[in-house]
Amino acid sequence: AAEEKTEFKLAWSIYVGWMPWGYLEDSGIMGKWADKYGIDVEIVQINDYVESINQYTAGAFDGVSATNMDTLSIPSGGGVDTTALIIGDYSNGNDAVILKGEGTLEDLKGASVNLVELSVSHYLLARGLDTVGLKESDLDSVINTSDADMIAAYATSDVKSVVTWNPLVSEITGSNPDATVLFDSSKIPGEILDLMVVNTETLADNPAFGKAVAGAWYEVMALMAAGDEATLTAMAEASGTDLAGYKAQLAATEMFFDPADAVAQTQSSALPTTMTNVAEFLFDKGILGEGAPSADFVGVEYPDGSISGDAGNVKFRFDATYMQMAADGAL
Amino acid sequence: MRLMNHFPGRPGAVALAMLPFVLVLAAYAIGSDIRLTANPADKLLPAPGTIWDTAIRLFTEPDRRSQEILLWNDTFASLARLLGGVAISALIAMIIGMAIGILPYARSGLSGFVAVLSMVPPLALLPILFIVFGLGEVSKVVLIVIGITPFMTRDLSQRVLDIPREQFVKAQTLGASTWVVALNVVLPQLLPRLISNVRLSLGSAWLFLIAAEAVASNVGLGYRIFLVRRYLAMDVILTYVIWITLLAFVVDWLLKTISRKAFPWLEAGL
Amino acid sequence: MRLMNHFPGRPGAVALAMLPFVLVLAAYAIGSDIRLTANPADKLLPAPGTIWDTAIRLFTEPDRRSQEILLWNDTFASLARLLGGVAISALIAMIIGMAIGILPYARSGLSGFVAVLSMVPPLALLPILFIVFGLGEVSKVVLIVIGITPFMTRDLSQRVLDIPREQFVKAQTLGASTWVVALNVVLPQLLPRLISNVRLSLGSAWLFLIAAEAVASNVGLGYRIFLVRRYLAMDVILTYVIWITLLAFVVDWLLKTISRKAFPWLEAGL
Amino acid sequence: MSFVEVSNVWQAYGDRSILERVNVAIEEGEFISIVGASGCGKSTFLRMLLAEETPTKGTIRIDGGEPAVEPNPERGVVFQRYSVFPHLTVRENLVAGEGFATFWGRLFGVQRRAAVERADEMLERIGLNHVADQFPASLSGGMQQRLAIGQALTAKPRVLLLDEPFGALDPGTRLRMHEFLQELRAETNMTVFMVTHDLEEGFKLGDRCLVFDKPRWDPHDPGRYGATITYDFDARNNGIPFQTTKETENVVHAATA
Amino acid sequence: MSFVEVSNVWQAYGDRSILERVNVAIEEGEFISIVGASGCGKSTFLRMLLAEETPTKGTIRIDGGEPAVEPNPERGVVFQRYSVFPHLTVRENLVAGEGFATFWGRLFGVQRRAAVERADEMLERIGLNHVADQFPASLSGGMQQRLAIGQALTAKPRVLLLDEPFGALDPGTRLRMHEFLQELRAETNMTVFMVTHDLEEGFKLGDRCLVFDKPRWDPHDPGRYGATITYDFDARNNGIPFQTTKETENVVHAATA
Ligand SMILES: Nc1ncnc2c1ncn2[C@@H]1O[C@H](COP(=O)(O)OP(=O)(O)OP(=O)(O)O)[C@@H](O)[C@H]1O
Ligand SMILES: Nc1ncnc2c1ncn2[C@@H]1O[C@H](COP(=O)(O)OP(=O)(O)OP(=O)(O)O)[C@@H](O)[C@H]1O
Ligand SMILES: [Mg+2]
Ligand SMILES: [Mg+2]
Repeated sequence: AAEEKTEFKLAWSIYVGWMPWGYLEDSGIMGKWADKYGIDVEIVQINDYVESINQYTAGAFDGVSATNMDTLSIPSGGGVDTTALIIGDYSNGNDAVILKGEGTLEDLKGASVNLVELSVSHYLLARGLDTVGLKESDLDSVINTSDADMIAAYATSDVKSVVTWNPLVSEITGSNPDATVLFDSSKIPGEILDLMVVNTETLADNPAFGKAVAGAWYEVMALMAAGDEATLTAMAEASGTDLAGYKAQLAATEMFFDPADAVAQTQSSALPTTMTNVAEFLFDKGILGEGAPSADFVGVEYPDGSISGDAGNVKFRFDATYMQMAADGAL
Repeated sequence: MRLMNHFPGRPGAVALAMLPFVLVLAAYAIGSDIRLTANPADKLLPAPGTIWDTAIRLFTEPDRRSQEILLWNDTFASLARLLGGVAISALIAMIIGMAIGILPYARSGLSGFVAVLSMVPPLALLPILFIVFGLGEVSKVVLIVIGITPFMTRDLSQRVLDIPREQFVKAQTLGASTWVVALNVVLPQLLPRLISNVRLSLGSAWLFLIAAEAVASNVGLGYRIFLVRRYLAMDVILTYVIWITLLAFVVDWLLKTISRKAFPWLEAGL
Repeated sequence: MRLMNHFPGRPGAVALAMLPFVLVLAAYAIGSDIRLTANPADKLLPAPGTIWDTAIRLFTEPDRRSQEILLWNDTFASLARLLGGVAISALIAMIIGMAIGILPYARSGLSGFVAVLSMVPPLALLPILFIVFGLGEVSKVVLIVIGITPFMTRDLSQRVLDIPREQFVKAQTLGASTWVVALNVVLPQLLPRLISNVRLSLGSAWLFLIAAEAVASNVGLGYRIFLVRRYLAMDVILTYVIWITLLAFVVDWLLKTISRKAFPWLEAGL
Repeated sequence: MSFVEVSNVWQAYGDRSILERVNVAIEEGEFISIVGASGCGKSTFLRMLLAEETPTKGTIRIDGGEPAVEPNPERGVVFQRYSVFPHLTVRENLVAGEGFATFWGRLFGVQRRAAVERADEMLERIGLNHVADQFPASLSGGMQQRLAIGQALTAKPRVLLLDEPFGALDPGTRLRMHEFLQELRAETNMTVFMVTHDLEEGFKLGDRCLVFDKPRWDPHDPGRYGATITYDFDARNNGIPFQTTKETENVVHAATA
Repeated sequence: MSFVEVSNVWQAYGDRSILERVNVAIEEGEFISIVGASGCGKSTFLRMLLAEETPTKGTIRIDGGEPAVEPNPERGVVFQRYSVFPHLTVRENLVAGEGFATFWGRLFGVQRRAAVERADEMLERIGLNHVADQFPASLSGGMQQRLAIGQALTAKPRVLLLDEPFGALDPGTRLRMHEFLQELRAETNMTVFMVTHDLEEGFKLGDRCLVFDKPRWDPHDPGRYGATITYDFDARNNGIPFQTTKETENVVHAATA
């Protein structure tokens, strides 16, 4: 139902790797690039991450910041053909399994864990348990806990371990000396990808949209890579922390400042394996919908044209075109 | 004839009563159809048939992992919390309300405080609740209690003050102590008010329950709705919404019936 | 003398009224002190002095980024949404309530529907609301409207039915049309009910507002609480909670005063 | 043809018969008292005269017109309570009486000023000019009923219907209301129907006194048969004197406390 | 010393004086009617007799005892309305009358059975045995007041206080209530105080009739002076006959509608 148009809307929510989106809008960099291509791009902040993806899925936005996992489950699982326009970073310690006191992953056996169920935290936990040969059913239970209340939850005596993401991780480890990180996303590099995904048809009909967004994004990436204080401070404050705090979070984030790195990640041969893992996890949790006959019910296409999952139902595409253009300086 | 003097006949009245429900259903069906035509995998407005299938599945098929029917587990967990919270609130409101209504000292000391308390937004205090009451069942029940008790107390104390003073004087001339007045004059007359009060508060109680379950839980109707929101399973959400509506309706109806049966003296007037 | 016949003197009554507030404050101060002694960096129960400093800062110091005082921005944004939502609800409830109360056809058609609607948990419908009404101001106002209108409508239609039928007949014998009855008999008598009704509903309206602001917003009291909840900035949260309580109290008091001033005939009886 | 013609009127709610075969003809200007046991259907009869209800059988015509289907300004009414509008001052209640027949339900400009003047005259007549700006709730019961009657008269009804208008008043006030009503009658010569519980009052004020009672009685099913007019007394000073009718009290079993 | 001694009683609310210098002595078994203009302080006087309020000055003693500080079983009371408990059946209302003085407020076992028996006797006496199991709301006003009086008597009070007990009843019922009260009096010879709006009623039932009025009047500040007993009539059949006291009506300006 997409056609050529000139006005586009992107949604984003607060997360260390997505703060540049807010800065793009505030600083006018997005506007500059949009003008260059004769279009208009509005970037809207939404508090509730899940709600922002839902909104995108329902068609209220042309693109949204999301992880590879949530993209697969919500828009792609919901039949909205979605393309990863930009791979911004992967979590490299930003997500962590935290235990109160000393211990190892094995100690989680028979324990209950607080996390945002069905989120990347849940996935991280599953991957962590894998490494020590445990399954989720070996736990006592997982308790769905709102990320907004995770810090308060950690402070209660009921809670023994949590899985969460930054800035909550640094908040917890920072103010609780006895907190032990059992497992974090640096152990599964490249599996939790933070993307900007857009509607495939919209992108196909409006290449200018892709170019403008990619151009603007990598201009800010360059500023960040150069350690531009003003830029970083603005992002830090917008995320409710200070420069030092934001830098600490960035340290646990593998930002692809250089578009070439992002292209490399997109073309990485590990990506299909990751996506298959993710799809299996989602299917196991029933997230792909009851109509999903198997874990590979949604097809995922990669830059080289290969497909994992159902080739007849490709709804998620990794496309390096625009990142490549940025890398080539062709924007 | 004036519009106000036109009465629908018996079948007309029934048809009219159904009409808005039919309209809403039709509007939904059309909206759903439009979206599904555009994108057959659309999750936002599933077809009524899909919802029906989902509902059947939710009510009858056990979960793969736990071999239990989640909907029933959720229902029992939520109802237990709801009724527990409401019962505790009712008890507290009853006692404080009676104290405020009967004892001038309690009135001076508590009525202002309760009025202020009833203005505090309880949701904002959740973090403190967690720390004090933990993340378990207690904090959910406590959120309900904190959420509805001040309002109930205010209302019940007003109801006590509405009891004609003549009855208090009469009871005293019959030798009743303060305690006997509370037990034999105020309490029985307050019970029907308590029930209508509970009926009024149940809406808020559901709200607080859903809010509490959304924050930290692993079973419950509110928990499930917020969980499946993560993948926009609107068929599940709508089934749960309709189910909650039905439960709320039944609870309300039960309370109304109890009130009518238990307090014949209220209706004896006409 | 019976306890119920003991009245506190004037100064005693004032002291008693202050007592529970003082006790809560003291309990908080002690709890805070214990936690801070154990861990000086504890954020959960900041010292009263810290809260005071934070409050002063929030009320007076502009945000560095926007050069605006966020608390006031939040307050104006939230109040605008709240009052907008409540005003729209009141209008709808008034019109439908009057229709149900006056017209037998509307009564047959709508009263069941409204009763069912009032049982639907609006929080569970949030995702749909946001899709249909977008993420702007509209959806927040709509959540309030959906949340409180059915209840208000039910109550107001009951109030219309409580108006003695005699007045309707009398008006007709004076030549009044249905429209004139609605405008000149029912409406003026319903207005004071509407105000007490709004006062009752404001608590829920705040709840829905805070819930809506938590999901999608970038300004507002509920948004700010939600935002800082992630960092457990209890000094900010508590300041906002107290501020909301105060606002709620003032709004309630204003409505009460308006009602008393505007409807002298209600009090003329005594 | 008589002014008010009640011909073969029946009224039943569900399968409970309340009134049956009620026939009566009333001349213009007559004052009709209606008495009868509690629950026998007096108010029901009045409601049918008012056209608030339509009879299940039979017709009621005023001045030979078509049977009315709803209350209209032809018929004024005063109930035991709630007959005035609590949200309007005493004067406004009277002005409203005229204004309600217009589209907006209120008068403006010249019309309004004229109505206020007429209202002030009426206030004088019903002795309420000193409380013109008070609200009904601050008036005594007797004053409220005087206002209700005055208000009913502003619409110039052809018949005035009173349902126990003085039932809630204390005896002294009641007596003064009798005087008031008799004075008003002397001035206007209205056709009046008045339901009362008080036989004495009925005979004192009425020209004719209709007694409602059940002529038939099924002990197994009390709701089976309805009441009708069993006696129709001439109650004028020069008719059957009051004393001799006292013995009907047993027939009527009226006024059971 | 008299049975009830009211000596130099004053009552004021804020700086509004309601009653002043009230002195009266009543013998055991007397029936005292109290009349006076609306708002003159009749109910206030009764409330002080009841010890619901204490006078700002002066004392009220019964049988030479200490002035009471709160209502107690020595004083029975019946108000115009709300004097019975709506949530108890007629019989339970009477049984409660005895039970309230116990710790739990209700009787058990033998005691209860005895109380029920006495209640049934009382029901017989007040003519309510046929509605023993109904709730007060389904009773007529007259029946409710009979119940209220019966209930007040179960506690065997030394004085019975009635505040316009028949004010809300219609005239027929009122007459029957007069008979009922007179019969009861004949049986028990209670000391009774009855406030009434109705002068006729006061003189009919009372042995003595106290008239409350303001002896002093400050036109600039109507609340300045309070009322007191301005007349104390002997109202017995063999005292001042009713007719000759009619002229006091102007003095009392009672019963202004
Ligand atoms: N709308 C109605 N539906 C069903 N029954 C009714 C209705 N209106 C009145 N009744 C019944 O009809 C009978 C007559 O009622 P009505 O009010 O006419 O009596 P009444 O003679 O005026 O009595 P009262 O002296 O108590 O006013 C009563 O038994 C009453 O219960
Ligand atoms: N608790 C009170 N506080 C202040 N004023 C009061 C109080 N109780 C009564 N009054 C005032 O005292 C005056 C006397 O009241 P009271 O009820 O004794 O009059 P009353 O003679 O019984 O009148 P009525 O015939 O209307 O019953 C009235 O003006 C009343 O407003
Ligand atoms: Mg009647
Ligand atoms: Mg009085």
